[in-house]
Amino acid sequence: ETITVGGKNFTEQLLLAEMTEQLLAAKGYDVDKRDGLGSTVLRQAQENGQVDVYWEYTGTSLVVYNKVKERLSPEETYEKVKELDAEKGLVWLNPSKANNTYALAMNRSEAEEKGIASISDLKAKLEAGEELSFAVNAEFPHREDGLRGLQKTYDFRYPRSLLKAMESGLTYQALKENQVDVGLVFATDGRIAAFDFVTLEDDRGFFPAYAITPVIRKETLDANPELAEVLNGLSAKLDDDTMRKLNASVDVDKKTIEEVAGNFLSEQGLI
Amino acid sequence: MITLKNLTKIFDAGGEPVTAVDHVNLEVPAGETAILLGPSGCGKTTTLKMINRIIPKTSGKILIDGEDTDGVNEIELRRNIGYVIQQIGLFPNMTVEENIAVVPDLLGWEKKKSRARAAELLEMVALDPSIFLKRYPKELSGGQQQRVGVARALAADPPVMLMDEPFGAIDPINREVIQDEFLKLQQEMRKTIMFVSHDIDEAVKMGDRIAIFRAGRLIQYDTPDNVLAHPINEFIADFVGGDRTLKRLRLVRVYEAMDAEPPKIVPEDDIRKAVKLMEDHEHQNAVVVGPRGRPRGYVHYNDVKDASGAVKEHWAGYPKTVSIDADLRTAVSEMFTHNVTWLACVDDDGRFRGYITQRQITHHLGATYTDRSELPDPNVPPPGTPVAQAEEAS
Amino acid sequence: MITLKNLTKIFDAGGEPVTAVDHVNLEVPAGETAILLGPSGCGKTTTLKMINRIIPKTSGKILIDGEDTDGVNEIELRRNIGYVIQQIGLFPNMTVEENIAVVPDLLGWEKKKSRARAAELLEMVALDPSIFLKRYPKELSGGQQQRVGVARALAADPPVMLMDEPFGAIDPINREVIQDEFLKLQQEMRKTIMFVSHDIDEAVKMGDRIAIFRAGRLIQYDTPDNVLAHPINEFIADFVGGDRTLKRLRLVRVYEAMDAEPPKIVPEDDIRKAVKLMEDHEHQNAVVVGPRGRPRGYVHYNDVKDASGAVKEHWAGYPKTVSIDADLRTAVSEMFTHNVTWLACVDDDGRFRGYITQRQITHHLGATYTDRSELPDPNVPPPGTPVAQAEEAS
Amino acid sequence: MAAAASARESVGNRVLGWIGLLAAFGFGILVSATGLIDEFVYYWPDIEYLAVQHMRLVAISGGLAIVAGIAIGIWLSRPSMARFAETVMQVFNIGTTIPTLAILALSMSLLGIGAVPAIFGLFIASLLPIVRNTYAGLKAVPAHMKEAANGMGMSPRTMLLRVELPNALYVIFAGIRTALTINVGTVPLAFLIGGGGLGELIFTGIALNEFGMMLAGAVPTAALAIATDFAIAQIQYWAIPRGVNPQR
Amino acid sequence: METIAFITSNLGVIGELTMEHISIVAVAVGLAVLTGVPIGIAITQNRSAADIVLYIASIIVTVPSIALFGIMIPVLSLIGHGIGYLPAVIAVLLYSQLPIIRNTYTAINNVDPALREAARGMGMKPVQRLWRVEIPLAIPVIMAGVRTAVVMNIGITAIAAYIGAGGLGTLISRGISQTDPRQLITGALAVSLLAIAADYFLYWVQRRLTPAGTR
Ligand SMILES: Nc1ncnc2c1ncn2[C@@H]1O[C@H](COP(=O)(O)OP(=O)(O)OP(=O)(O)O)[C@@H](O)[C@H]1O
Ligand SMILES: Nc1ncnc2c1ncn2[C@@H]1O[C@H](COP(=O)(O)OP(=O)(O)OP(=O)(O)O)[C@@H](O)[C@H]1O
Ligand SMILES: C[N+](C)(C)CC(=O)O
Ligand SMILES: [Mg+2]
Ligand SMILES: [Mg+2]
Repeated sequence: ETITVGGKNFTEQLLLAEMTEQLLAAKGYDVDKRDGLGSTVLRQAQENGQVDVYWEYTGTSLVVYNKVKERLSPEETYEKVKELDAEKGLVWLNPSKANNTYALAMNRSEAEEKGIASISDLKAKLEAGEELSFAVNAEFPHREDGLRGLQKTYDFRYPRSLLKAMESGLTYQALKENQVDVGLVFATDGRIAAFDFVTLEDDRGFFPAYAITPVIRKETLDANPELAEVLNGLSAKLDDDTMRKLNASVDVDKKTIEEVAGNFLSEQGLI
Repeated sequence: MITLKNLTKIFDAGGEPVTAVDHVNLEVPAGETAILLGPSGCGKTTTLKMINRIIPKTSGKILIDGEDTDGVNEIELRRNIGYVIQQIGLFPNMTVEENIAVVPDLLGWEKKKSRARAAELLEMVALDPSIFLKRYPKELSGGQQQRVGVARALAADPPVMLMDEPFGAIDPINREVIQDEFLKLQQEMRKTIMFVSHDIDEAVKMGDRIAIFRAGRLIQYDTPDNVLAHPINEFIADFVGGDRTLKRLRLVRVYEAMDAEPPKIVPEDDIRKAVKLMEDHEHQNAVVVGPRGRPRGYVHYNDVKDASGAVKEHWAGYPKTVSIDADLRTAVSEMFTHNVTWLACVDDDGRFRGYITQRQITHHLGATYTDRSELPDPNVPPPGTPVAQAEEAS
Repeated sequence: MITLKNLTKIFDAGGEPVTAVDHVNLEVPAGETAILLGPSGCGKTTTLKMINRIIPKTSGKILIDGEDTDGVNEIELRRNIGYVIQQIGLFPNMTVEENIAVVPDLLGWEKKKSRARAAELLEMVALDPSIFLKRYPKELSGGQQQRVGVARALAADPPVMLMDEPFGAIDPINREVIQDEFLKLQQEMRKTIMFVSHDIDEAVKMGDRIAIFRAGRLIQYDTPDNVLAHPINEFIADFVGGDRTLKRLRLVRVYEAMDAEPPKIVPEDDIRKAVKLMEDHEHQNAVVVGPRGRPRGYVHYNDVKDASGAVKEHWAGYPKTVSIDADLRTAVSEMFTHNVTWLACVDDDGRFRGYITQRQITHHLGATYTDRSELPDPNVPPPGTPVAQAEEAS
Repeated sequence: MAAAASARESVGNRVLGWIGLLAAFGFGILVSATGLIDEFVYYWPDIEYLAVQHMRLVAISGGLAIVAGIAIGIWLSRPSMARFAETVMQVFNIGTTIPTLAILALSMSLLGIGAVPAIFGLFIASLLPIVRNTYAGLKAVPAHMKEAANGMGMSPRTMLLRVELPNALYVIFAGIRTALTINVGTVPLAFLIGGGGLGELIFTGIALNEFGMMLAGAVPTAALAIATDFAIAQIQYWAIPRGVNPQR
Repeated sequence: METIAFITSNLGVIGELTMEHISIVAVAVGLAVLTGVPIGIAITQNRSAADIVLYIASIIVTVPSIALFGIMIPVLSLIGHGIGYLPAVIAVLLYSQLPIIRNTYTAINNVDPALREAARGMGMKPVQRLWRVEIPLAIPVIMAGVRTAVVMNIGITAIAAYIGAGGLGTLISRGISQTDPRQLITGALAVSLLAIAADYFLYWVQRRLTPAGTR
């Protein structure tokens, strides 16, 4: 019986998928990896059995898949999605301490020069007619926990012509090279610090909590109950700093995903 | 034997009927070659292709050796008919050997037998098997390809052959050569052949009979000589050409028209004997031969009729000669070239074998004409007139 | 006038020199047509192309109307030379009109003038401008394309024309037609033409002179009749063919060889007058003409030499006739056809104009031969021998 | 013959017309049944905005490729280039086997992200077929035709403009058609390197598993490709003289 | 330089991805030959069928590859294979149809009518004609179609990385998202080399399959 591990299309997810693969392989499982996918495709694939396990973010499931509109605390969020997804045959294992939330970032110098520190500041500038272009990934503009919700919460409209969509990893480069003024970043990405970005404060508390959590199909878990312990073991080792460092090893230090994943697992004594 | 009875083909060209072949009746006796001749679009190819059912006929009957081919399975029929198409149509993916062996293979011959047959046929069309068997068509010249095409059609030794302008793609010089070769071949094979051509010279040369078509109708079907000598109407006369009589000359060899027992004397003979011989034969000249029978000179009647002594005292010069195998056209050309009215005919060894005059040639041709002309030509002296008088008579 | 002086071309074929044209000297007088003839690869095309510098010469001189063309700008030179290439080479992207007008356009003619010229030329090559001007080459048959190619070369009325097998691509029947048309055209145009052919019949028909090449050398340059009558060596003799004398017959019209003042009598004449006339003319026959000069019958010398009374009592029949414009080949063919040795020659109106015999034809041809042969042929009676005796002499 | 062929062709066209109609009809049912029309309406502003971007990418990269491709093709076909031309064409032929994603990726590694590397990548991808066809088309002009032109005293320039190019035009157009159709279909990949275009909707649609959004990108892209092909085919049909146009 | 170092230290991964890539293309084009060639031959019998089939096949190739993958996901999800290997194979299979069908059709149709007539005239049955004459002569052109399909689809398979099918596209997509020129260039080079190598290999096969007489 093969365990299919999924992963989304950005560094952290590729790392997590790789770690999971190596971990499970070390435990003697046959592992198949399907990564590089978009969020919803991956989730759908899991729901209909094409993927057994992958690492999902609590907020993403809450807002995007379960379409919950309420504001909830991180714990509530976890409980809520665990409950809702159980109905779909998905089991949320233990959440890690890492919270990979969306953030809007700017080059430090430009942010200071323009005096933008929060999303509200940004909104004001835009409404004052300043043309601040914004690099986003494919998903963000169309997600309820992305630009759609953000615009509702802050009550503004980002002009279409200022939105530059691209592959998720490219926003960092675009911002670094000053091809845009604002970039969409993920909080645990190593490049925020490395490239000296500042993230804008979410002063209206729009973004939900995004705790990284292994999610597994109930069927798979029932067949391999010991998987819970294995994955929870890895989950326990993850927090914001660890994730940032791991991501940075790949994106900044240009180590390969396989190498970084393998090193981490062995350093932590997991394999 | 191929028999066509009221054979008709009406094509449907975009709704309009086109009568390509119109009630054609024709019989090719076994072992003979019939040439289908006529202007472009007159229905020659269509007639041919109806015989092996590449084109289905509209009406009429086609019989081979008396059997109605309608009753024969199409594939069966075609395997018994050799077919040489105008464009040669060798399969470029097969060697010469494979090309020739295609039909034997289809017939399920043993490989060994069909290969041996291929080599034999190649030899037959004068191509060295050791050189050509393994070649591909593109490695052959046009003329060589053509010969392989003929060999292929002959492979299963079909009694009947259909050939659509088989030598059309070859330049005039090589064409002659290949025609000659094929004639020799046919002399041995004695296939029943239907052969499309648009070239009157080729038709005259290759055919036992010529069928001339016009707009789908068979206008005249006759021997080459009769077609040339007695075209049944203006169309045929025009088609065979203004110089059709000169064309007829091609049909006759010198040995057929010459006087084969001419007066023959040796230098030591008495001249009176020579004069006597000339008078007996009604010849104006007597050829003097050497010890091996080769012409060495001649004496002219008028010069010696009153002379005496040995022949060698009266030689008038070396006679002009022509090969007995040459055609009459060459003989006539030689006469004009040398401004003479007679030639000594010699065989391959140069021996004197006969005596031919312009007059004999004219008579030979005239013999056929007079058979059919209603009235005797007043211009022609009655047969049996003595030579001297006849000469004067014109 | 085109003059070639020691013209030589040496190609560099992969390091090895190939002498394609070897010290050729040749002059084409203004208004005449010279045919370059010879086996494949003998250098005909190369010679032609050096004249308009499509191929640069290696050495030698080319003069046009006496002027060395080396001094002339290449583009200039070519615009003054009409060039018809073997493959026709019409531009498929242009209409017939545009094709013909290309050179006038290049020369900067007014549009109106060049278009008018195109129409005029099309008419000249017997194509209806209203039908063909706006067509594209692919919408024309091969023969029509060929004519447009010729028209195009003529467009700017260049004094000199180079034509490389211009009728090579056309089937034999249409070829004759186009050759005849072109001959007519040339009779009016009087261009200086150099014309490549590989067909001896075409050369004889189209050329004022024939240049026969072999392996880059000019072997013989002479009139068609001389080339046929006096090939200077075996190669030429073989090349022009075994029946070259019959070919020569094509070159001569009946009116050139006939006796143009024959004995002419009317039915009412006394037969003695007729006999006298025949004797004076040394003819065996006298043609009897009707009131409008048309031949109505003839009398034969032997039949009437002792007769008396009016001519009309002695008619021997209706004479066989031939048109005075026919060529001698047709005359000979007619003689063979009707088994006669003489023909009455008539003009377009059917009037009796001359008298021609086999003997005259032979003599006509022989006259050229004897000029050059070293010794008199013993077979030929000395000139001046009376007819009766001469007839007997052979 | 010609009449028969064209009759057959028009039958063929009619058949194709019917199929097109049926396909459109079937698609219409599918679309309305799945509520896709609403989706299209919903995404219309995006479609409009991105389609313009898309077409701009095609127009700039394609336009440059046409100009440069024909120029290079002509240059390679000149007799003075004969010695190198075949080698250069070999390299170009190898070039055409390089996947467009790879070309875009390499172009990004050279020029960074955004529209510029996208245009450059698309330009390179479109250039090759155009050069190849221009070169092949010019080389295929029969030697005897050029000889005829030479023989009547045309200058090389005149010959190129009046004889060679007109006769190569059909083949050149075929190259342009291939190149631009591929170009239109490749532009979606430009999204990956931040180049914009309808790929944004396609990739997002896939990532978020929103079929409607994906189609909102894919259908206009396919339509643009077909329209481009059709437009060039029309130009090809009407702009090329009948004498050298095998379709007329 | 960095790229070379990257390549040498990751040969294993690159090799694995290459094999994934090849297996998608090989299986899909293999299936495409098995379907496309018979279709191509069949439609030579009927002109309007040919028009329809070729029209559909050419419509398929105008669909941008990434969109075709996108369409495949929901459809194949119904049988539980919306992502990964299967949609990649099917997309490649579909894209391969046009070059293979079109070339087969053209090649069979372009067999010199004189050869067909010669074959008929000597009494070959239609099937014999097909096997002995038409197919042998059509092989080079059919193979050229296969070559086109393979080369084109090696490129398209690279895009399949975006639906989790793996292959060398993975390197390109990671290279892009991690702005890592080493992976980017490695991926691009590997895919290009694979395409060129496949092209040469198939050219060799094509030459081998071409009857000597038509070479
Ligand atoms: N498939 C066809 N449909 C309609 N008409 C046809 C067809 N095939 C031949 N024809 C017509 O039938 C007539 C006879 O054609 P056929 O090919 O038998 O002529 P041919 O004597 O062989 O001429 P050629 O010497 O040019 O080969 C022609 O008028 C031709 O146009
Ligand atoms: N470009 C060339 N390089 C080398 N040799 C050449 C070249 N062109 C012609 N030749 C050689 O020069 C010779 C004369 O060629 P040319 O074309 O003049 O012959 P031709 O008399 O016109 O023959 P054909 O009747 O076959 O047209 C031939 O031996 C030919 O092979
Ligand atoms: C990493 N985020 C939570 C920002 C986005 C995602 O759900 O993939
Ligand atoms: Mg025919
Ligand atoms: Mg030549």
